[in-house]
Amino acid sequence: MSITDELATYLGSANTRAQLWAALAEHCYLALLPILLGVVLAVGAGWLGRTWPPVRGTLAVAANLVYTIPSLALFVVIPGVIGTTILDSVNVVIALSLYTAALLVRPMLDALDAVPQAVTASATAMGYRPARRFFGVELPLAVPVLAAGVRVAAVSNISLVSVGALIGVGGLGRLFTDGFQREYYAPIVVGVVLTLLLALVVDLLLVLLRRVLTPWQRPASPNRPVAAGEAA
Amino acid sequence: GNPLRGGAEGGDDGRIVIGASDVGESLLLAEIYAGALRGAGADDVTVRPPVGGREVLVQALRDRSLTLAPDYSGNLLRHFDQDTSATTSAEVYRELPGALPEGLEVLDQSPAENTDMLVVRGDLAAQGVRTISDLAPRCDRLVFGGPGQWGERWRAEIRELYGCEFKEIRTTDTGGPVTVEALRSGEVQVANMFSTSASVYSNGFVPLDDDRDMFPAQNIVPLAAEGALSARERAALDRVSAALTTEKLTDLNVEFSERKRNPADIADEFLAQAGGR
Amino acid sequence: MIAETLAWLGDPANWSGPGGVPARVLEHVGYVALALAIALVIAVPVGLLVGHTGKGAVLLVGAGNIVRALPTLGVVTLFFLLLAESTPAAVVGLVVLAVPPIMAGTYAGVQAVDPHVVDAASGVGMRGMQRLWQVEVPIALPMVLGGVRNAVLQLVATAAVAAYVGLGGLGRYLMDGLAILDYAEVVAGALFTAALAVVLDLLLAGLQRTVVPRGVRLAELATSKGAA
Amino acid sequence: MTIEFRGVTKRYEDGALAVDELSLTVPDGSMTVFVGPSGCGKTTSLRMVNRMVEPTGGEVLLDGRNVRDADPAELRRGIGYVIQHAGLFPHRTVLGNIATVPMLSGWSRRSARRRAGELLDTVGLPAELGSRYPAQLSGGQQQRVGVARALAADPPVLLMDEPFSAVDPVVREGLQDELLDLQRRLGKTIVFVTHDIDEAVRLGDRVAVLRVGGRLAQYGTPADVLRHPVDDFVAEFVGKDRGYRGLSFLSAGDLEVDDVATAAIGSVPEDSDEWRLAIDAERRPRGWLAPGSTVDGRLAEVDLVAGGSLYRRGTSLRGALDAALSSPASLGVVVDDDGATVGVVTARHVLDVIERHPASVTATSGTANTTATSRTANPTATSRTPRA
Amino acid sequence: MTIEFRGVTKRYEDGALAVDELSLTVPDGSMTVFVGPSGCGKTTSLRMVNRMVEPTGGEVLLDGRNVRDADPAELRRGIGYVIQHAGLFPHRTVLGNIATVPMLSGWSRRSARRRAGELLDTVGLPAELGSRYPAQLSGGQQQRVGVARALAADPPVLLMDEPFSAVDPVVREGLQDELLDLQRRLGKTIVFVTHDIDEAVRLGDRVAVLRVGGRLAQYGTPADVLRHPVDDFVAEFVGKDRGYRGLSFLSAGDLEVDDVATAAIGSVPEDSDEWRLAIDAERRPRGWLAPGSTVDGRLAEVDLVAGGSLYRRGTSLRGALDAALSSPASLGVVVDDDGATVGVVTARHVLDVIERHPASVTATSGTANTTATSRTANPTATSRTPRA
Ligand SMILES: Nc1ncnc2c1ncn2[C@@H]1O[C@H](COP(=O)(O)OP(=O)(O)OP(=O)(O)O)[C@@H](O)[C@H]1O
Ligand SMILES: Nc1ncnc2c1ncn2[C@@H]1O[C@H](COP(=O)(O)OP(=O)(O)OP(=O)(O)O)[C@@H](O)[C@H]1O
Ligand SMILES: [Mg+2]
Ligand SMILES: [Mg+2]
Repeated sequence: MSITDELATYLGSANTRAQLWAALAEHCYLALLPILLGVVLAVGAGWLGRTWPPVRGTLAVAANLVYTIPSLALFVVIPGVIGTTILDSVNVVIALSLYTAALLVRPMLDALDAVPQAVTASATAMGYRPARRFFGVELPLAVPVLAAGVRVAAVSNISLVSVGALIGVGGLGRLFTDGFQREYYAPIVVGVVLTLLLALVVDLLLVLLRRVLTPWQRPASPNRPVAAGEAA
Repeated sequence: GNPLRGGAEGGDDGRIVIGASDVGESLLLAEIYAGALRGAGADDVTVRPPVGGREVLVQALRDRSLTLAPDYSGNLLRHFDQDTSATTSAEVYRELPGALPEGLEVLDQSPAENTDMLVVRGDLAAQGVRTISDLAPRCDRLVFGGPGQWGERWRAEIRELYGCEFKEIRTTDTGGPVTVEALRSGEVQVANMFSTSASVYSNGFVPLDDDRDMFPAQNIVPLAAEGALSARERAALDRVSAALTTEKLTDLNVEFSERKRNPADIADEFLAQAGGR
Repeated sequence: MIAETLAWLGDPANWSGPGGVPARVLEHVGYVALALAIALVIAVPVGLLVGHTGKGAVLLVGAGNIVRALPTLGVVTLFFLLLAESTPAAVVGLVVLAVPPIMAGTYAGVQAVDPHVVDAASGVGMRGMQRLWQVEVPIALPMVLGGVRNAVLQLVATAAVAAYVGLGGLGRYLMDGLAILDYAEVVAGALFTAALAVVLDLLLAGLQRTVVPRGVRLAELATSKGAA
Repeated sequence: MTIEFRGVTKRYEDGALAVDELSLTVPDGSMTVFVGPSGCGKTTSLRMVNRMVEPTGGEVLLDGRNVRDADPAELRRGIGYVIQHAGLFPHRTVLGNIATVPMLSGWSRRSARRRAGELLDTVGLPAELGSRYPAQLSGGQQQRVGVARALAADPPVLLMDEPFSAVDPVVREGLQDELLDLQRRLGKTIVFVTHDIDEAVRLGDRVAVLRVGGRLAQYGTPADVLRHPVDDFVAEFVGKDRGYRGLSFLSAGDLEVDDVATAAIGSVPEDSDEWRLAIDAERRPRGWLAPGSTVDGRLAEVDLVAGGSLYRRGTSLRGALDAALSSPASLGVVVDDDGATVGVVTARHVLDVIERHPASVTATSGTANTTATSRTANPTATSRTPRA
Repeated sequence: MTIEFRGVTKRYEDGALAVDELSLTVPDGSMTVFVGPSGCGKTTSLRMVNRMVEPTGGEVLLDGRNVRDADPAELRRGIGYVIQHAGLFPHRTVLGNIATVPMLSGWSRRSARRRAGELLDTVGLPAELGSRYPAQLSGGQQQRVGVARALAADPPVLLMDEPFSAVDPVVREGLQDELLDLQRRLGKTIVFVTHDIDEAVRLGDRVAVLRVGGRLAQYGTPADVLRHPVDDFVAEFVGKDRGYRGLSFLSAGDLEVDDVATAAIGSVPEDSDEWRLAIDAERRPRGWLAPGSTVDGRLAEVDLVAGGSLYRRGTSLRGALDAALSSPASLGVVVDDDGATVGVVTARHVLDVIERHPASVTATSGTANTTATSRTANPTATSRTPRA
């Protein structure tokens, strides 16, 4: 049977299609909520690192350590640590939030450091108190760099969620385990394609979001180009 | 909260979550149960993708993340009672309720059986190995492939009963593609597979006769969180169990793993035939 | 859980034989090393070329992102079915994982070389390849190695999926422990994986120290001090 | 508002002595410029006024009140601060930038932006720039926005740290003119930091020359510093053209203006053996007609030799001397405020005036105290540096 | 080696016209400085010499040979190139940097490094800096290494693009002196780019003033450009002190040096009602003793008024005039090369000399061609800009 026939047969079943939608929805939830939480965590870490520089080293090391723990292990160990049930999708959400935060802490700190001294100094001189300065000036200016990090994190998350299928919470990942069990290409191919599409769409949305959040980086007038601060 | 999770999972709110183990047909059985329950009027039934082995399912049923899961009577009994000597269907099913811990119950068992079996490749069978007893003298030269927990469950048993001590017990998977691949390539010479598994025959593997009854009877039996199902739902499940025979299950398995059909579709067809809805 | 884990760690049965920790660690390192080697061969030349010529950067970033989005589990299972062999399947999945960070690091490193320096290199009469090898590569090394370290971290953490297709490595503890809910085994597996990642990262950091030209380090130090 | 440094010392944690016992007073409504080589503590001194840096010794007083007793954020909202590269918020529009301090001080968004609009005008920027982002402005425009932002809450004190050093010389001169004009109109008390002695001399009512190690070398009027540097360090620092530059502070007074032979563009001039100044219909100088040169028909621009710099009547002797020196006829053209020719001056006339000027040197004994030939009131300063 | 631009035009891909029909010749062994506002095409012009930029029209000739016919890399190895910020290789030591071109040209490592060592000395750096990395050098030192690197293969031509713009004014002046000295010793053909007219005038045998749009406004000697700007753009660009600055190019010739009353430090001077110059044992001037001032005992530094700038005998009239103007006694102190007092000059004497100077204006009709009062040979240049 050719792969196209196989795909046609596979997608021909209404039950299959319904399962696909459910898996996709779950995948979105599992991948995207952690991005939000991870960003919040990273911003918190950035704030901590700014106000209390001695913790910066610790933060960076902690972030690196989190990143060394295999996702599968984290999925399984989290219930033991925080008392959720083993099949709870919260486990995956927490694990991925931690990864996202770990991925973003460095760029967050770097981005905050890259805010021109002149700008922070003039904010201080104008009578900003530290908290307001952080949220009103430093954080917005860190957005371009942070956004680049978030794009990477989002894409990685979307790919990583699949591993959750090994503990029964994996969104599109279940297509891989299913295909594997039955030596069946169709679900695997569909799973890979849907994951890629999802990543692409989310990436696009993030680019748009970034543009909305950083109007000052858009070349609005023809007379002067705007320095592009985008990392790869 | 989690929009996909709803309230308490598998709780008393009528929501039913059916689990499956990583044995291939488990998912199929779960879909059949799901169809039967829907037919019995349950309107919120979900089937979760397969997760690990029995340990995980039992844990999830006890914490009520799951409501129901298909299981095999013999192994289920051994899981809770290492020292049982029950081997026949009737013995096993009789002992089960007593062995189950608080919070779990089994419904009627089905006549359909899916036992563990040891299989070898055709070439070894051709040398006259037909039973495990035939295998025993050669064990120390053979590599065995099976699920991760196999050694723990059976190593002592097979030594005691048959005097077979494998050269190595390698972890492949639960009668799945890795096992098949390992046996096919000769990486292992003996493997643990399941009697209803279509891939045993499609690959020309030869099951060995368990001539000393090491593997107990393995009737399909729904394992449920205690009190989570209504009488009507239980009745529907009992009807399905009664309608399922070993041949039928083997056929369904072919549909599932050889013809690659959607398990929900297969379940629907089966239930329609069996008049389960 | 801690007590159980300690017990697991204390059990000599877990330290010997084909299922013992040393053997598993070796297997794990093997997958990582193989995947890393292949990824380096693919990613570094591409990153260097794009960084050097400045052409195809958009394509490279786009392709990097797509490759990054490929689910490792999907790739591994797909290749297992295609090749009917576990090791190549697992390695392909890992290579796919390691290529984007190495490629991005290499490209970014070459691309970030001070344009004045690149200009000076052309100005003193270096030809394209001389400029690449004598100037761009040495200066880009910290970022190239940064990409490699990043890749190694991910490889070590993700090589566990090899166990899913029946291979060894530390993932075995995770998969087998998970199947029977043996938390001690899972935690032990996670600990060894993390420790392995940390050790390899430290080794690479050491390598970075020795191969990155002193002048480049000094320059970095100077700018970071300036920024602080 | 008067700013007073009283024995102010700053030693950084790493032991670097950035400012050493600085004492000086910036009188209300005047501009003092801190000048000195890199690292001499100019920025540090400036920042101790708005508590961006805390002194380790001595005190800074604003109208007699120690700044240490004020809440830092409140204090800063009442002090305008302008720095190099303007330090604008790249993520806010021009109006958003200017409105920052009023908003922080609790003004409504509307009134803050109305005020910002007014200030755009004050600093000479067109209103349509208001919605641009800083990256879309030229360097000079950015600096103007920086000044507008600092002025937004109408603070009595302005601190400016090398505000114009990032723009090119021509734009810079324009910005300096505007600052002088602004200062005349608004009468702020300004402390200005630069390392460019020309800028210091041009802008300051008083100039404080600092030496590395954070010690005040001299504090006085620009004329003072140029003409009577207290020691070799200051002399060296103000540069070797200081005699000439110092002429900026000598008024032309009774400078003798001579008549000059002129020839109107478009007329038919007779031959002559003296230099004639070509003028247009508004009597503006256009160039010189050389002695003995012949003109084919009517006098046109092509017949002329380019003229020298022009001297505007009433300005300092520096311009007068340069006009004479740069003129091909050795006659410096004097123009009135409309640019119309008034006459010519010779270098000799200029020297006459210089010589008639009262010798301004009063410090005949070797004290390092600054002299009192100030443009404004006598500055209060203690320079503790002995003669080198 | 002579460099000739023949109708060279560069239009970038985006349509920007960076250089427009540039024609000029840089004679062998001389230094030409390109000067002009930002964006006027200086860098572009320079880079067309070593083919870092390819012209879109016209040709660049080196000793009559079109550079287009040379292999770019070979060509560049034969042309020293120094850029702003030095562009040093951060991963190589100072010696490694300097040895780059010899190594590329196939010298042995040993001889390349020996040569690098010599060059360290040539540019006035101590040998021990050789093993440092660029990040460990000051800005001025980096610039010197940049120059050394460009000199390494002993190229006949040097291109220098704002090489000193990143260092502070004092260091910069030192680097300029060294460059002049180097040029005297090595006799390279140098094209130098700057946007600082002072630097241009100081360094160049010839100055090419470019205007935005890449057109040559004037090409001539510094004296020419300062004293006879061809149009308002050049006049404006060279600044308003051009009359005074132009004195740099008038030699003192027969400047009359007067005697002056002196008083030795340590002696017991009598009272006097004239200014007396205080001198030390080596006759070096130390300051002035004001008329009528009384000295308690022996004359000491504390009794003196600080002196003005000093005029070194034989240098241009600029220094002489400034010395007179800056002196509290209105007497400019003249010193010899050892710094010993020779006498004094008055501003009037200086004016006398200026007036006796032959009127150097030869272009009496309004041609825009540059005049011929060059320090060296008549530069070949075509400025196509009409009088403004
Ligand atoms: N935060 C700091 N910690 C330690 N030392 C400092 C700090 N800020 C400045 N210094 C040191 O104090 C001295 C004076 O610095 P300051 O910035 O006030 O000089 P400046 O006159 O403004 O110099 P520039 O003209 O370069 O701006 C310098 O030696 C500098 O290195
Ligand atoms: N690679 C390029 N592509 C397009 N336009 C360019 C390029 N390089 C320079 N230009 C344009 O050509 C003109 C001349 O540039 P060039 O760098 O030669 O000026 P410059 O005189 O050296 O200026 P500066 O003093 O700022 O260094 C400018 O308008 C510039 O924007
Ligand atoms: Mg400063
Ligand atoms: Mg340039």
